[in-house]
Amino acid sequence: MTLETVGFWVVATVLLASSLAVVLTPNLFHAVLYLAAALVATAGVFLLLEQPFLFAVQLLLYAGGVVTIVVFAIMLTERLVGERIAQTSRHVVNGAIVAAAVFVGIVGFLIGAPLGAPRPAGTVDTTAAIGRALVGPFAVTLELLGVLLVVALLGALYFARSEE
Amino acid sequence: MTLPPAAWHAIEAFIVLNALLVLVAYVTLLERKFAARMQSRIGPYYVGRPHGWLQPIADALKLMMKEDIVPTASDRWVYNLAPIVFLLPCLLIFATIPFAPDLGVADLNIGVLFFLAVSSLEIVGLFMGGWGSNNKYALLSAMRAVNQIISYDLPFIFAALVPVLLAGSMQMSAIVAAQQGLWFVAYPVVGQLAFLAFLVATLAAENRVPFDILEAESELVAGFRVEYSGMKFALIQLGEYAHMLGTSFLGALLFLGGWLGPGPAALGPVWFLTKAILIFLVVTWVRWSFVRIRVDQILAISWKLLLPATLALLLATGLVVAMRGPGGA
Amino acid sequence: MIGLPAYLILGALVFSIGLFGVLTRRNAVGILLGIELMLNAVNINLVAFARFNGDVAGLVFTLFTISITVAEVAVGLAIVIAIFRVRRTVEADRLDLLRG
Amino acid sequence: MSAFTLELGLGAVMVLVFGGSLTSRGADRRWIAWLATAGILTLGIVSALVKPTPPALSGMFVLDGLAIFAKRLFLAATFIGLLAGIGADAVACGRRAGEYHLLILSSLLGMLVLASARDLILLFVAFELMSIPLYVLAGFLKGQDEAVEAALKFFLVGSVSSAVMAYGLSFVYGAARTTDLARVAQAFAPGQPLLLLGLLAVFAGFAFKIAAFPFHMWVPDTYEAASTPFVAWLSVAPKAAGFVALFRVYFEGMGDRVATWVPIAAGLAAITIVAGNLMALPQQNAKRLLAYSGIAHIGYMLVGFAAASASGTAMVLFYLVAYVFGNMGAFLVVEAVARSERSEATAALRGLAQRSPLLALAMLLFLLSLGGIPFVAGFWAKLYVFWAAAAAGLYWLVLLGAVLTVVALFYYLIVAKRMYIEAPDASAGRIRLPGTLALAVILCALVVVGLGLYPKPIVMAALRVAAPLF
Repeated sequence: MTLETVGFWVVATVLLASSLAVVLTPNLFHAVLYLAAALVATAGVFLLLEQPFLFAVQLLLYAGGVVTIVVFAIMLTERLVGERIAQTSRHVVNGAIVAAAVFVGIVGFLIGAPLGAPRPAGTVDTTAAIGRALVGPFAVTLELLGVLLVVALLGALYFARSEE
Repeated sequence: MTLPPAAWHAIEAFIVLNALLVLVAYVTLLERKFAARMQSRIGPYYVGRPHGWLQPIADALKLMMKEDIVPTASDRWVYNLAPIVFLLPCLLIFATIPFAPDLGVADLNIGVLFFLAVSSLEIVGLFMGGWGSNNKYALLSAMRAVNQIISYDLPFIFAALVPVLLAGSMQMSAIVAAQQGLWFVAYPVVGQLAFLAFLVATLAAENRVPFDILEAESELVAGFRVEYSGMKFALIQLGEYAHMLGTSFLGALLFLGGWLGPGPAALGPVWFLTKAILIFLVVTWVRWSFVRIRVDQILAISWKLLLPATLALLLATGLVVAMRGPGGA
Repeated sequence: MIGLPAYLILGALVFSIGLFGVLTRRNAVGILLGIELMLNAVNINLVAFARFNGDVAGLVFTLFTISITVAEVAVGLAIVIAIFRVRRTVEADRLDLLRG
Repeated sequence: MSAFTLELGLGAVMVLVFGGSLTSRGADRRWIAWLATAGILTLGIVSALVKPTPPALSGMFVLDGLAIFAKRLFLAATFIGLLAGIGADAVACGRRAGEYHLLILSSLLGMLVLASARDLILLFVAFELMSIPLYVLAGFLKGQDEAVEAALKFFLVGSVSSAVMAYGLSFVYGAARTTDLARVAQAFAPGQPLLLLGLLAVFAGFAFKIAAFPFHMWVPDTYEAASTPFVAWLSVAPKAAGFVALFRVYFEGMGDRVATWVPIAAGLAAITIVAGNLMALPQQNAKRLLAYSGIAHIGYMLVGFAAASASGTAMVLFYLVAYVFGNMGAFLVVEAVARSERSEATAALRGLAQRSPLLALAMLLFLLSLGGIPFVAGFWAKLYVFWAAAAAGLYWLVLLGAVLTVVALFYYLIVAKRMYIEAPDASAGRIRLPGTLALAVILCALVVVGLGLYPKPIVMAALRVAAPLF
């Protein structure tokens, strides 16, 4: 077993366990914490795939950003209600069946796919390559993303401010 | 000796970590002494006479032996884990800081980004503590913290990116190397402004006075850690100071030329430490000189002043770099 | 050595778990967390493909999906807070003013 | 002219609106609405002059006939939607007029780019840019329970579908080793199950955006709760954009492999037609009725998609034009009545012929067009779509569609009966409507009649732009 194999199994276990906990725990706040764990584990996957830049972005935006916003929303809403929100699930059996069917379906497609290609040697510096792609061929897409972020900010502000 | 590289890294990390813990302990003593001087007091004196040299050790021992209290109504699991989750990123940020050329755990090529990313995780531990305590003050403090950290993350990142742009690299050692001729703090106009913004954002991101509304003793007792005692309290305290120290190191690296200085290369770490302590002392100086400001003022400063200003600064830096042409310093 | 299929199956598992959360949660925030998991699976897929294909476009794609997700979450939680102001509930199946 | 003329122009309009809303205070901001409308009108005129250009951005961004056709349609729909909104009270002209128009314009920007995107990443970002403002706009009346609730539903379903779509795109990228759609088509050879999986998942995402049957649940709620001029626009423009993107992804450069999609699209078309029409039958709220009938129309368009041929695509484009004007017109009449009656029930339309003969006539035209009666636009649209499907051998689908068209006529004619045969309520007086709204309704009616009498130019244009896809 190489270090990479060990790392993969550790990260995969953490990721799957915390993902399951996200959808199963009755406590909403705990669910968010598990999500944070799952997101950090995903960052670990990126590290295993030798993408330190995406590792950092994942931590910064997802674990630092998304989790913070969600926690903030939970705190705010619970304070408005004045009680702890228990979260319940419904149609658990049906949901499990559908999710399992989707998984089996995906795996069915994967089995037939030619995926045996070995991992090519890592390029030296993907960070620079990403940067060049962002301001090169994907420059217009990046600009569009900028508009999208501004619009999302505008929309979030519109809802969050109270005028009445 | 032929150890695998991973083992070397582990040993290196172990040494850095322990040196760090000692350093953090003594930084608290430094702060107390410094504060005392500002107020014409003496500060810690008796333990380790004449100047309280053993005070941090005594403090640590005291905290370790204190009773560990867990509030009955707390979310036990979250409450107990919070100090560790809080401390971990605060220590991890040191992983990419080189203390001299080739002296550090890992000099990643995304060093600065790694620092910013990992330190953004600190908040998770913070609101775990605030939430888990099931205490009104703690929760309020955690909410304020979220507010403040969301607001000041961006200016902090933008300010830190100015040296990155000037150096053309996110690698810490490359940034220092680029300051060979001129420290970035001395870089005309953009350097000083960025350093100033960096300092202000640091104060806010570290929840230091005048931005310490989340632990505001007079309103929230001690903020999110109000319920913590004993070793857990010590861990949180350790985390805070480690983070503060880490940010000081980052500031010294980004703006003050890191280990560059007169004298032989072996003096590098000394220079570096001196500069970092200097930044730390500036922050402490602000802490003991200013009053706390209101929540809305804090947010207004960030969104209406600091954020646009740092963004404009970043743009200006981009222009400077573009006009200077690639490669030159 | 861990091959591409292992990463893809990991992604598929996370995606299915997220889908399960979306289907079963009653609370709007809970559903949102499930969606986050699904998008996380997308990122795992993209990075794994990019790495094994030796191509940078997938990494750029990941950056875009991550940023878009954050924007989406911000909008979604703002809606949740707005709905709380008027209704005091975020249970998806108590939201039944509009029906049929 | 560069390939980005329209997008840049729209960006300029957005900056103007943004700057305008920053500099002015006060509760009456009608002039912002005028500004935005005038901007879109100008862009519409400019779009008439735009000529196809070679692909820009190393092939990511194409301005071919299809893109130009679609962009003109989006601009026309947005122009009418904004024009109709000017008279509206609080939403489009009140204190938040700046936000309202910026959101609509940015969604439009997403559509414009979407019509030209030939790169998976650009496509995804454009799709999200189109969708996110819609979530906000759906809940724009945030003081009302129903509006925010509808926004939440719309948002949740929309985000799930985005996630599914992104998951599909990740497989498409992985199997094709590129994000360039032109090269994806080349990679789509037998023995690429991952590409098939990816395109299937992407299809599910599209089905949501165009509101095909099992993915439609957000539609009636959102339509009922949001402000009507916005809904009129929402019911057509994003759908049209979804279809254009659908053609891009599934047809462009696929050659004879398009046949893969026929069974899926045909099945989806069939259930969408059946479900949409049957669910429309019992509706008492005019907006919900139009929502479900709109779902059925998506089904008819999917019939043309299932034909998977140049003529099928062209006929869907023609159908889109007819649907855009017919459906918007119907919504706007409902809005006009609702403004004077404060009710969106179909009962409010009672005796409309006596209270406002012109409005009733316009509504009748729109209903006939939606129902597919000869000499209005909808007739040719349905006929052509069925024609193309028959040419592709999908006789059962044509038969099914024809049968359910009769069902649809039933509920359209009930509304007509209310307007023309039933007597008005005693309390109901004449309907007065603002000039801008009247103008919007008249424009829609003119197009519907014009296309019904002389459909040839649009049909020829649609055929011309659809041909290069195959």
